[in-house]
Amino acid sequence: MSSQATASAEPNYFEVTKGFKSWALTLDHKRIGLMYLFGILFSLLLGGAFALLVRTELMMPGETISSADTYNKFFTLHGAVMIFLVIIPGIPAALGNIMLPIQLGAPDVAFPKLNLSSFYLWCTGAACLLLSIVMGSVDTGWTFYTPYSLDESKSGAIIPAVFGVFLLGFSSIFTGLNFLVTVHKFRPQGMGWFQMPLNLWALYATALMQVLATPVLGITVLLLFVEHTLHIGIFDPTLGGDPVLFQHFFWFYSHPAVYIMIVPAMGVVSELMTTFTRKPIFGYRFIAYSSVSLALLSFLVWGHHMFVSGQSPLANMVFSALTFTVGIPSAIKVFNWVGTLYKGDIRLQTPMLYALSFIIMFTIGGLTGLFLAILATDVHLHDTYFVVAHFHYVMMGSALVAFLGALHYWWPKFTGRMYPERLAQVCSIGVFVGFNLTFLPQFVMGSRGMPRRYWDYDPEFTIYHQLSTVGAFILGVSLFVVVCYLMVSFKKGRKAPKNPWGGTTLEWDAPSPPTLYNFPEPPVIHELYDYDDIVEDGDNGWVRKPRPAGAPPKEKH
Amino acid sequence: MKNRLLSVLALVISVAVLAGPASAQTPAAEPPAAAEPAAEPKTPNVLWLEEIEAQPWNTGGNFWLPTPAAEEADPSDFMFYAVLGLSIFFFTGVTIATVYFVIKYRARPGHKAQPSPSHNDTLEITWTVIPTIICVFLFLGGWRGYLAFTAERGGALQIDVTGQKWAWSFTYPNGTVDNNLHVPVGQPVRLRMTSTDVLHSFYVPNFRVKQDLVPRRYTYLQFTPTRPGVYRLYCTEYCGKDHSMMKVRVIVHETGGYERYLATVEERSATLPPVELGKQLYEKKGCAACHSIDGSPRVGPSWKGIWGESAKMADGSTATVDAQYIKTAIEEPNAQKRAEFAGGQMTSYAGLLSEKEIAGLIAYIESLK
Amino acid sequence: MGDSHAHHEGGHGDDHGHGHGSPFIQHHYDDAKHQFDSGKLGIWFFLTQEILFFSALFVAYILYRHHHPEIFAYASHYLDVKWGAINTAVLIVSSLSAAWAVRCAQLGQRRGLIACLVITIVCAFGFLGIKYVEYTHKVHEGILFGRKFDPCVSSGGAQLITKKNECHGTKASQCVPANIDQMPEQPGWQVACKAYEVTYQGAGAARTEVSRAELPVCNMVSTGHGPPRAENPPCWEIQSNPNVCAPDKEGPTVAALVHYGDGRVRGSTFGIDLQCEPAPEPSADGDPHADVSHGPGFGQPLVVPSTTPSAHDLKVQASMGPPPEHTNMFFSIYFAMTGLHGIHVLFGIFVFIWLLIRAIKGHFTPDYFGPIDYAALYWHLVDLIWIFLFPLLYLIH
Amino acid sequence: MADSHASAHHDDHDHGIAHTASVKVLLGTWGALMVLTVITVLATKVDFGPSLNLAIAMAIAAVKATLVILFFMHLFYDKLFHTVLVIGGLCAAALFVGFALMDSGQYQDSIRWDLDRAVQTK
Repeated sequence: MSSQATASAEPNYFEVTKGFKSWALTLDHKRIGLMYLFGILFSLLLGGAFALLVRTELMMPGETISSADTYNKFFTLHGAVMIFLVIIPGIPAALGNIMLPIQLGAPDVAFPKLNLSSFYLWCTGAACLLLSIVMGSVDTGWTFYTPYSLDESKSGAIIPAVFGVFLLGFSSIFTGLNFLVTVHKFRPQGMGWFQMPLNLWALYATALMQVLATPVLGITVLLLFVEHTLHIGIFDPTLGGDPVLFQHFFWFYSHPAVYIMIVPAMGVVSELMTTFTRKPIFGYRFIAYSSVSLALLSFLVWGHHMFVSGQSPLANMVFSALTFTVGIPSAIKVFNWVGTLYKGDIRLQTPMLYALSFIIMFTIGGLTGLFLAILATDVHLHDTYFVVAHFHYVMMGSALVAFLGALHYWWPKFTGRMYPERLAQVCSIGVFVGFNLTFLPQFVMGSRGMPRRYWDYDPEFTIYHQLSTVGAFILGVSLFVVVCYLMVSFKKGRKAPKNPWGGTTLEWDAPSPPTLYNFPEPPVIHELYDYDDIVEDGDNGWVRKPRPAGAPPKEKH
Repeated sequence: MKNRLLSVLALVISVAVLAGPASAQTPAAEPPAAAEPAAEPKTPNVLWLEEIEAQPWNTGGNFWLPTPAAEEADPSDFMFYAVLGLSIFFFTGVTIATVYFVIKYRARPGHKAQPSPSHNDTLEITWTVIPTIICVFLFLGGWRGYLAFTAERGGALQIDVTGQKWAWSFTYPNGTVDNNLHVPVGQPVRLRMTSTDVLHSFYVPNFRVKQDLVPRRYTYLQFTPTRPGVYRLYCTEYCGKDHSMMKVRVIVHETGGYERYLATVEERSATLPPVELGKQLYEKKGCAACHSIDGSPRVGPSWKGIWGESAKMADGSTATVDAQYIKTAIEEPNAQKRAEFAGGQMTSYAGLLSEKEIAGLIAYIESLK
Repeated sequence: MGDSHAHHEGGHGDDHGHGHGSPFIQHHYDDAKHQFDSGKLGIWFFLTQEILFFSALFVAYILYRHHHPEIFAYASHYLDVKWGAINTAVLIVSSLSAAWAVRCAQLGQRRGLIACLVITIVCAFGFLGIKYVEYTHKVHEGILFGRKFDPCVSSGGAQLITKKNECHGTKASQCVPANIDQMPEQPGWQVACKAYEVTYQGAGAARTEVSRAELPVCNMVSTGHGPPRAENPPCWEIQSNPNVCAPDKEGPTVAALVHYGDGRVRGSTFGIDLQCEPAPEPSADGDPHADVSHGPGFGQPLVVPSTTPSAHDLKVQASMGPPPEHTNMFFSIYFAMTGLHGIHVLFGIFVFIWLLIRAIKGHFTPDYFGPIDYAALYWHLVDLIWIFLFPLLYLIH
Repeated sequence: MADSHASAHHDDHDHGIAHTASVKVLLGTWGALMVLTVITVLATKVDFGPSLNLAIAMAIAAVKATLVILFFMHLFYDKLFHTVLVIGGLCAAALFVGFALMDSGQYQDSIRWDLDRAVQTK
């Protein structure tokens, strides 16, 4: 086809320029996204290493490998690295950055310089966060609750850490802002809001939350920063400040942050479900609306993190009631995904395996969230392992698994290489088994009363902890293998065809890897999720059948 | 190959379902009280402190929840089992549908995606409305249970609770201070709680109650114990190094036992020699978290051989460890810190210890020289 | 939404800038309007983000003012309405010049644009200069945030004894300690305390941190009628106060009067480390202590009415007493809000200087003036925030 | 598209890319802002009671803010979506304040820390 001829004529974005400077100062969204991706994968291994240290320490009651102090630093670093460096930027900043303009058929994001500067903000923030490890490590938990985090003897580590979080926050805001404007202003003619792939809807909703919620994190950690440097006292009870106010500030951001993690994951899963069932997503509009409504509702529910913090009963009641509302769009999405499977032509390639794991684990994560939204049961379960298991199901079992699915799905597109399919399938099952083995026992020990962030525990919980640790190692090994084979395939993988999965969105019309401005010639906008014209063509992947001349244009849904 | 993968996936899913919530369904269906193990400890009749310390706590309960031991457990457990049932129902539904569709519509030679509607408003509205209705009921149920926690109860026994790194102190109406919580069965108890340093949280799994302790605030917690026995009491708000050691016992006494306990404590502390009293306080008041008695340094100096030493202070002066110094160190711990422990932070025990108790501690430290 | 943009793939490297009026139209935009609209949408999203960024401080402000109206009423007297109002005017002028700069840029008036930008920058510097004057004054007087709040004067201007007694022209050196034992009998006033050292617990933020300051005591001269007069003002006169110096009370409190050189006398109560004797019956010309408005307690101002005081007088007198507990909170919020706002002003200055340089180079044309418009929008937001900060901080009644 | 109300203003004109503010509107807005600043200072000199004084000051500030937004920031002539953004941001902020206030009754710093503890254990 002519497009292939053009693709070979124009160099792809790896080849167009060379050298360190061409990467360090690049304005190309794909290169920036790729640099993010490597940073995030590195952080993932780092955060995973801390997780394994935590789990190893908990193998036995009492001291196993580390003292209580060191253990506290492990779980703090695990949380901070995983949340601020891996999951929040994971899908939007890395994969979103690469795929959003291509899915829009645009040459780049709206503000390429801002994009590069937000990458460097991320790097600086990450460096500050890592600097705090050298400076003695933070042991406050990733939540930095006052007044514990006001302890001056720990200022040396807390100051770089909160400063790092501040920078990471602004990196996230700028990425979000960029995406919002790109979606608004760079949709090509013929792509209305309801012709956008669901991934873009999800990224749009995510960006909305990033722009509206993250500034509050910025000011909160800034205040924590001045508490340490200037002793300003807004959160310090000895100076008349209110430590619970910190929790309000913190959760005003950090609850939407949970949705910043999960909503893009939902977008990715929607794409995977339709591509690998070879049929349009069931209930497109409901999914699109539920992404946006999740984004808006996420601002109304932060108080459910504070049911036992001394919050007023009135606030507890209101927040509990509002919390249930987020369950509804989530439930809609799950039902729609399952509905998409119906009468499909389901291909169990690696991305789809991750998508199916996502559905199951997100269902568990969502349903266990109900226990925590109900006042009477949350009082019992709050700050126990039940909560730990619940949010790992959502953040890791769902968000990170979707990230892996997306990574495998688009890997051939932006690297131009295939990963080893069989190994990847085995690993995805390893992730699923390891993950569930790690966290299912935690529900039980949580509801039986095992508090979280405990270095030592009662012997009755030993068996659960041991199961959990074994699961964590299965999970850790699987993830490590994933990162390894991806790195190898980056250089040595089989050359990828233009459309290896038969996707219908615009990125599959771009060459693999894409050229500097993504499309050598303007892409044609096709009906969204229309699989009729796409056929399998051996090693060339999937190709678009030319429409017979004079055929009537397809009706849009 | 695809078939093999499918069967693996199906197996994994079904194992997950069986090992997880499904296997729990049986105990969940039983009345919670029936799942008690036979070895549940009896309430102590004689209430010597040492014996209480030695009592094992109740580890009974069913697969999901520990033995309920307060009135508050009823609404909480009811909601727990209700949501558990609901969750298992929905989870099973979603999983079975997923697995069934994956098997039935898997790609294989000759199989194609069949035409099916891209949306179905009736169906979608139905599965929007049903969860909404369920959520309304869940909220109302949870709220009712919560109201039961917070409603003021007449005739409550008020106990003051102070949390500090990393010990609890419970002050009974007669002024007795203990580090374990003793309550009578069947009487409402109202805790007035506060913290002297960072956030802590009071949690008794068997009572299903939890409340944070906030410095410079009073928070309140009520419960009515229904089952005599010994239960664990955790701190569940992360508070630093020994967070996981901030774990004591709640003793629910049978009728009359609580009064006997208070009388015994009073009598014993009246007759206890000061050194013994000091030793007990050392163990009870959380001193041991920071001060050893074997010479090894912890957060603070070891008490062994400290008596009569003259030590260098953080501000450069020198002070002799004598009765006056110890008293000051207890009441204003950071006024005169030893140079080598300048980084340690101790909270003041002023007002938490009586003069007699301070004298006991002084005598105990003197006895360790 | 109707803003979906007709967009086609044009311009890949080689035809960079082709067909655009200005060399600053980036190649991934269709045309000048596309670039301008994208930038404008971006800056509006950024401003929305700014609203949320400041909102947390407003939450803190509202909550603490709700809890402690007395602190806010007292502490705002420390702020000079004059400077606040001037700064408001300065910012409004700069806002006008920024808006005008946009107009000039749109119409291609280069000189006008440069003039407007210069005015904006000058006003911004003026604003920061005035803030510098205000901040410097507060630093000198110890009117700071959090733990550093240790003011030398009350918000009404009365001198205070500070925890660390580090104020400039410290009062201690100006006073002559007197032996109170040798004081003559005074009609209507009873001097009954016998030491020179008091424990001051008024201004400090932390109740647990009690520091001692030497109390300079006045040499009192009997006038035969009415209260005695201080020989060497300004200085402190210790008064026993039957309301707060009861023998059965722990930590006795003592009333103290400050005599100023200009004849003003203001009262305060302080905790004191000494024995108090019960005061005699008040004399016929009225017991000044009966008017202790807030009951006994540390750090409460003692109102000494001369005649029947008006509500306004009482307020002024209240502001003469030591600050209420946790007045530091007001200044924590004050410095956080104005500091963050000041950082925004500073950032705005950098941006406008950059724009000025570009304007001088003639970069801006009626086709390409986006940066001026975006910077102006940002600058208006900074102005807007100040419009709220001014009444909220300076104009508390 | 309800983007522009510019046609109603005889003196204002669109210059192709965006609306250009007229000198009259700029100076008028500026004058109104200055007058309102004077009024807000004067209003505090009169004692209407603390809450009314606060309300007056806030109302004036809100009017000033609206003037700045509508005319200096061109929102009056601008795209509707930008107005949506401003209002959305304000709503989010209002939500934040409102929910945080719901919890304000729990703050108790009137506790005399040291004294109270002594009382409590006596």
